[in-house]
Amino acid sequence: MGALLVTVPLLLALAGPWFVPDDRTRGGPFMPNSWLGTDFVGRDVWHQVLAGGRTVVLVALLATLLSYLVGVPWGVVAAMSRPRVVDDLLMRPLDLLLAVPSLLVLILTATIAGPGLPVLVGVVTLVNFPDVARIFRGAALEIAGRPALEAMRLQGESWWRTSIVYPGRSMVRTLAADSGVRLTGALYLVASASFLGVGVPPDAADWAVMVDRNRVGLFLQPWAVVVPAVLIVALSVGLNLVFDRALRAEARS
Amino acid sequence: MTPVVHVENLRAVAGGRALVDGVSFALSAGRVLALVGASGSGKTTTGLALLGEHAPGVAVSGRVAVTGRIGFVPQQPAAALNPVRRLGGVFREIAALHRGDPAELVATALRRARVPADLLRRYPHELSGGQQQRVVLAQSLVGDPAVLVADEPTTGQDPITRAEVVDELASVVAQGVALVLLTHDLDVVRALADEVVVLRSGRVVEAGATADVLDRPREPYTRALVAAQPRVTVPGDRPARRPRLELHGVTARHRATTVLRDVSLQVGAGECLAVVGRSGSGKTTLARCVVGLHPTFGGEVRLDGRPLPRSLRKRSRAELASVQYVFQDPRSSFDPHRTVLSQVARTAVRLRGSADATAEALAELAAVGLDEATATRRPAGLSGGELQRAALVRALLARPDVLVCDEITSGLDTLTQASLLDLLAALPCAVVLISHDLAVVARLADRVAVLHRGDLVEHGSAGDVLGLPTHPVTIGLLGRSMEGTEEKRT
Amino acid sequence: MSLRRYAVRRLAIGAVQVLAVVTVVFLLVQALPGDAAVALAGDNPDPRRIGEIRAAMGLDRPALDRFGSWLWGLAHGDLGVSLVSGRPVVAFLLDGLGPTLVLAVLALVLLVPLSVLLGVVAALREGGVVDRITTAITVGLHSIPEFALAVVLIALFGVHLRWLPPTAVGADLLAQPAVLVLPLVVLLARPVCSISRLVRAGMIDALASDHVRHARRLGIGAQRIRFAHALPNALAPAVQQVARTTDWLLGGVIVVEAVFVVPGLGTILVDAVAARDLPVVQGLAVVFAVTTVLVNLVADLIGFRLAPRSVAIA
Amino acid sequence: GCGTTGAAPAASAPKAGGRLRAAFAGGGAKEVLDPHLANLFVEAARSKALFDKLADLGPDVSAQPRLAERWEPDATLTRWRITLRQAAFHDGRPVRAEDVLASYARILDPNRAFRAKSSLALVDLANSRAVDERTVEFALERPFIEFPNALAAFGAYIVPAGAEDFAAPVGSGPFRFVSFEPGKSVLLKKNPDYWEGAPHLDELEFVIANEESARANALLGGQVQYAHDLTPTTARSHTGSDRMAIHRSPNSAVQAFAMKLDRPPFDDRDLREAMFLLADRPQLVESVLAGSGQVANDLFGKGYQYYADDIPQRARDLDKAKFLIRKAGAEGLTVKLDTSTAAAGMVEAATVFADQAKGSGLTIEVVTGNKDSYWADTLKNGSLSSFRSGAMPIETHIAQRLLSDAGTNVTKWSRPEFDDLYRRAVSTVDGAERGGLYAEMQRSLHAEGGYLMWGFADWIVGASPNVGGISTAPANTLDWARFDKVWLG
Ligand SMILES: Nc1ncnc2c1ncn2[C@@H]1O[C@H](COP(=O)(O)OP(=O)(O)OP(=O)(O)O)[C@@H](O)[C@H]1O
Ligand SMILES: Nc1ncnc2c1ncn2[C@@H]1O[C@H](COP(=O)(O)OP(=O)(O)OP(=O)(O)O)[C@@H](O)[C@H]1O
Ligand SMILES: [Mg+2]
Ligand SMILES: [Mg+2]
Ligand code: NI
Repeated sequence: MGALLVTVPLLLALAGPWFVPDDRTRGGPFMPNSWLGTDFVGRDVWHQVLAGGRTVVLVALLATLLSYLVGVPWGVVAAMSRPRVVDDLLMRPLDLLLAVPSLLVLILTATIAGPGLPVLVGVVTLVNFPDVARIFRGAALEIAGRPALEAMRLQGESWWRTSIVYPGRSMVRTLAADSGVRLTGALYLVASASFLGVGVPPDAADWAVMVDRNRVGLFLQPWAVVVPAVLIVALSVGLNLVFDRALRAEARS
Repeated sequence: MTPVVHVENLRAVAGGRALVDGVSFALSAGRVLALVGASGSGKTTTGLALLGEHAPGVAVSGRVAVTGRIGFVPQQPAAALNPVRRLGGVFREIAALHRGDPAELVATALRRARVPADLLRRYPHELSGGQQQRVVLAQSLVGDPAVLVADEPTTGQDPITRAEVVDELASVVAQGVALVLLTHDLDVVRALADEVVVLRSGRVVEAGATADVLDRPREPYTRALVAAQPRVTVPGDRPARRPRLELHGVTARHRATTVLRDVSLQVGAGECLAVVGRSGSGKTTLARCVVGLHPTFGGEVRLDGRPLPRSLRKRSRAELASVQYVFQDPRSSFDPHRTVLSQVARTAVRLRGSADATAEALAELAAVGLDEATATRRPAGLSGGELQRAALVRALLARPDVLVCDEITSGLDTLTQASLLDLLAALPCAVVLISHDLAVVARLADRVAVLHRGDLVEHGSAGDVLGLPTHPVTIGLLGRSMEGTEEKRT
Repeated sequence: MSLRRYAVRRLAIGAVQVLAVVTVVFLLVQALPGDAAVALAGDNPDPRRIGEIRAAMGLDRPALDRFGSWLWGLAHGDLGVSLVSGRPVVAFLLDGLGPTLVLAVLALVLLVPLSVLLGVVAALREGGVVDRITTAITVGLHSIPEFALAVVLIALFGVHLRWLPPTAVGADLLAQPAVLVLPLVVLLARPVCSISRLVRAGMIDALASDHVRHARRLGIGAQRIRFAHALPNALAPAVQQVARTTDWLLGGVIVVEAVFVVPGLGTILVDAVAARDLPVVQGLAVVFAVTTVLVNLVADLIGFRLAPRSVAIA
Repeated sequence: GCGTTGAAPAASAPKAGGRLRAAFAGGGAKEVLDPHLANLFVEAARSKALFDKLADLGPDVSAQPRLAERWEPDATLTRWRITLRQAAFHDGRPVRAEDVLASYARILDPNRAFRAKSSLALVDLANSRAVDERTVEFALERPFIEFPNALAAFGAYIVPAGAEDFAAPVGSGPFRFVSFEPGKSVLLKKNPDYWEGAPHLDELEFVIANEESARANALLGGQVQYAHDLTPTTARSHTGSDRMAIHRSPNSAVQAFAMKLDRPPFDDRDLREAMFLLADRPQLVESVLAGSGQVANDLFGKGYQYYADDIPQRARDLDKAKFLIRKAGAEGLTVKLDTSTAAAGMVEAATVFADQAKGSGLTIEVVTGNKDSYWADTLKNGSLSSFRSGAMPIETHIAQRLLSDAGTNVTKWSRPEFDDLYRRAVSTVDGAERGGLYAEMQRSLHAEGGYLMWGFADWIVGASPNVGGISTAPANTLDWARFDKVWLG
């Protein structure tokens, strides 16, 4: 079930752009004259759906990935560092970032940097990574105190094994439990950014943007909203179900 | 007297393996039955069956009849107390389930378990291990149970606490409660039990009156169990040797509280120093200072006259190899995701650059009775005793000059314990042995150090300290241990 | 009392944090393209006029100078006046605080019991149909942005069925509570998900714990076990999430405010950023930072109550 | 024609009484009641309800007398005598010549930056005077036949002399002030003594709803009776609905692209013409304006006074455009088109146009900029940008945007001979002759100007079907948002 929910949107997102014809025609907005009708500027909704998944998935995935790439080492280094000053130096500024409402961060940074996918990825990462760092710092603190790690250090184990392999393996569960929700959150942020008019060009071919921009035509031509929205929800629910299952399987082994 | 507990042909099966196989016994009010046997022999499974419970995946059959209410004191009392609730609230809740004035019921239960009433305002974490045990006991006593099942009530307790627990249980029994005692501690059995059932791999090996079974065992297994039990004997003096490990004025704290104050000690090459003391007296902290896991201590630790860096990170490979440590809790000191063998062998690889570490590790594991099939499993597939031995091999593969062993015999049955002690006795290196069990200390130690609330209160040759104890704590520890060996007088 | 000392220390750190946030926000707003004069001139950007507006607003003074005098005012409890309209910033904050507080308080009052209930029910039926359906619905809702949910709800209940007012335009929120129903539903959709999932996970762990098993053996009834023994343990992780949600609710929920026309702090923030009205943005930053510090402090104090052991560790 | 479409016809006979709630987009921090500071539509509508100007723009966007009963220039066109109508402020004081002079003096205060300042800049206040209670004589710095346009300028309202505090404004308009909650609502009640006759409505409340969907929903839910500025899509969704009548005001806003003439590549006349020929205007109108508008002919002010109707409509001619691009040596060139969401439809138009340019040899790359500083940015930077403008007299459009020294000359159109034509036109008394001059100016703009004006957007207002008297004059003119003429049926 979960796998199916993930596969359809993912396939559409990844392969879709190859099936978009080059000479796309334009008609009036919200016309029901083709399969899924037209959107708010008269483009074929089906073509937009094909073209618009890659950015959503890419932005959400990249931003989530980047949040982890920055946040996990950040938190782990803070937790494992011997001079506790390092911990403070790393974590205090993040508290600060958490104290500025994410909305303000989103509006300000996106306004300063202007729209564009890299900006959006950056902003979503910026909003997410302090939280990631905090969670993984907590996890790493617990791991750092484990006798198993102390035993490895007594064995003279390499830095690689004590600081990367073992903590990494031990944090897989935390990571899996966190990533489903975080990815969903990233998808949501991308969509909200469009509503606030930051981060994405207002007529980008992007499922999240489509939901926002086509909502005015909900009564005339619902597919322009419904199809991308359903795809996003299917992707989120599917991913979470898959992660849930993986977690249960991991717990059993 | 009609029995209040009647068990007939109890079987527990999990995954096609019988955990408990045809166990039968009966018990009347005011009497004590002890189930003894090695770790994994089915004691807890039987105890749970009395409560009508079983672990997930275990199928229980047979007849279990209990007249009246049954109370249970689980193996780890700390885990049985809700960390979020104050004690008083829970007591009131339990009392409300029974007839009678709740305040009266609680007061009675507390008195019977010797819990001071002013503890009721505390949270569980604000109690010592012994107090936690008594609180759990008191909870079970609210509303007068007919039967009490106590699972390993003395494991990991120091002799004084252990004696207190025994006293409490004895007084409860004196009030007419039938007690089922699940333990591997034969001293406790002698002190409390009227009858003994010896289990081995889920089967009853031997059963009968305590005096009969323990003093005149019929079966070889029982005989071995009893014979393997060490006694506290005052050892003769051995000459002091050149000091190898020296501690000078070691002072350590956990955050604001000082847990070790100005401790100075020496251990000679090939000597065994035993560190004893009540629970929480700072023994583990002392060990961690020595091995470099508690780098913030004050004072100095020297090896062969040269100061050792405080922190593990600053120690060279040779220094790491020369001081090794066996953790108090073996299970948590292994990575659950890798096989035991691969983890054990790493010591030889990292600290001695051994080319054929795996073969070396296999050989040493075999020497302590762990075959290859066992060693290539992950830690979850090994029993506590097996893991304890694997942890010892892991440390020994470094060929240390000083080996620090923290409580490595608690939770083991006497047979397994005996084989481990033999191994330790044969070691060429200096050993720092932390133990609650003075019988073990007496068997191995050349010198004894007694800690009390972070202070070194007594330090000398084993003969002097155990033979002529001067500090009240030592006398207390020793007295209780001696007492424990005396048979129950009824 | 160590908890009190802890709270005082946290408040002191909090004050430093507020200052830092304000400085960061000042720098960020300074880095935005255009200034209040440009924003005000709009589609009539005659450079001469922009220059005049700039002079009238005092924007020709150096940035450091303006920030300094603003800080000086803050130290005296004066948040300054809006560049554009000349109204005191405090008046803006008070205008926006009312609707924001009404929404936030009502949302929280509903959120906690609702998500606890959902989490507990799902945990009690772990792996069952009820559990899986709740998971699918909650995760689905979690990924739908508020505006999409709002569009559907308004179209259905506000416009088509006419059961509820579609917006709160011009309404007095407390006098006409009906206008709050749809905004609250939309506001709650996402947090209910995240918190109920945390409660569910905590509850599953707690129900499997030794102390719950022990409590059962002592004969304590099933309901008491669930709510008095397991639940307090399950709540500890959820409290942090509730704190973050509170923070979010108090920080202005722009989307809901915009779609339902509830002019709260979020609307003021967006307008002030668009107008580059620095004193108003700064005033809002102060309010947001202070609420964050306080909310987190309260959450930690509640957390200590729910996990008393952590006091000993901290 | 009538722009009103809807199933239920608006109540035909005017009826007195009732409170009308009108939803407008607001501006938060920017909102004020000071009519001279007004900037937003909602502020303009409120100012109109509370105050009067001397003149305002009629349906053809030419100045019509309001508080001024009539105006007469002298022969030099530098002295204008204005006779005031018999009117009174809400507090009963009559509107006097001093009030007019004081209002203009306030607007022209060198230390302030009111919007009407540039329009009134040519008034020589020192030499202007009040002839009597109801007659003002204005001295101008140069001859100016279109002076009434200045009197009708955005924000040139007459306030009582000495008025500075507008917390409870007093004006001469059809409604009196009751209460104001910034960012939320303004409540007004009718002024029974209004000089043009009392309004039908008893009360008028302006409420703020920034989201277009919120305004539409509030109207559908019966929470407001008038929703300002709706999208064509909303209009289409509810055409024929019994809950919403749609009122369209044609020619309310022009949609365009602005090319800068002072820098490459659009300093080349051929390339500008190629751009004119590339645009597929009907498609732009259909896709971007959803058909709610008309095709434009690169000229401002269709249907307004002086509009050059006789210039033939341009149509797309890809081949000729390609040829001109090659001729200009611009083949393979990529041009950045700056746009932003500062105005509705600009970004969409930019992408549609970029699509239309595909295959022409010229590549158009759409760059979306910051919306809050967009107009100031595009005034200086870039070479091609999106442009949009509301209604104003053609003369004003020229004066503000096309003279060499104009303040907002986006296209950098700078021609001494054009400036000359303008100067001649505004000092020509004869109407036909003046018309000829305006036609000449428009011909040159059409041929080689920098504005590619592709469409005129309808202004769309929604109202309850029972609201009568809504006019369809272009936005920003006198009859737009005329709530004193509206009634609840
Ligand atoms: N859920 C289970 N599934 C399969 N085997 C189990 C399960 N629970 C316990 N066992 C096995 O049952 C056997 C008996 O376990 P039990 O806990 O009764 O031993 P015990 O005598 O109490 O040992 P100890 O002294 O270590 O507490 C052990 O070999 C154990 O590995
Ligand atoms: N991480 C810690 N943080 C705070 N206090 C600690 C910590 N570890 C131990 N302590 C405290 O330090 C004291 C000494 O602890 P230690 O573990 O050395 O005792 P021990 O003698 O080994 O006891 P046991 O016999 O129970 O193992 C105890 O009071 C204990 O509560
Ligand atoms: Mg057991
Ligand atoms: Mg210890
Ligand atoms: Ni008409």
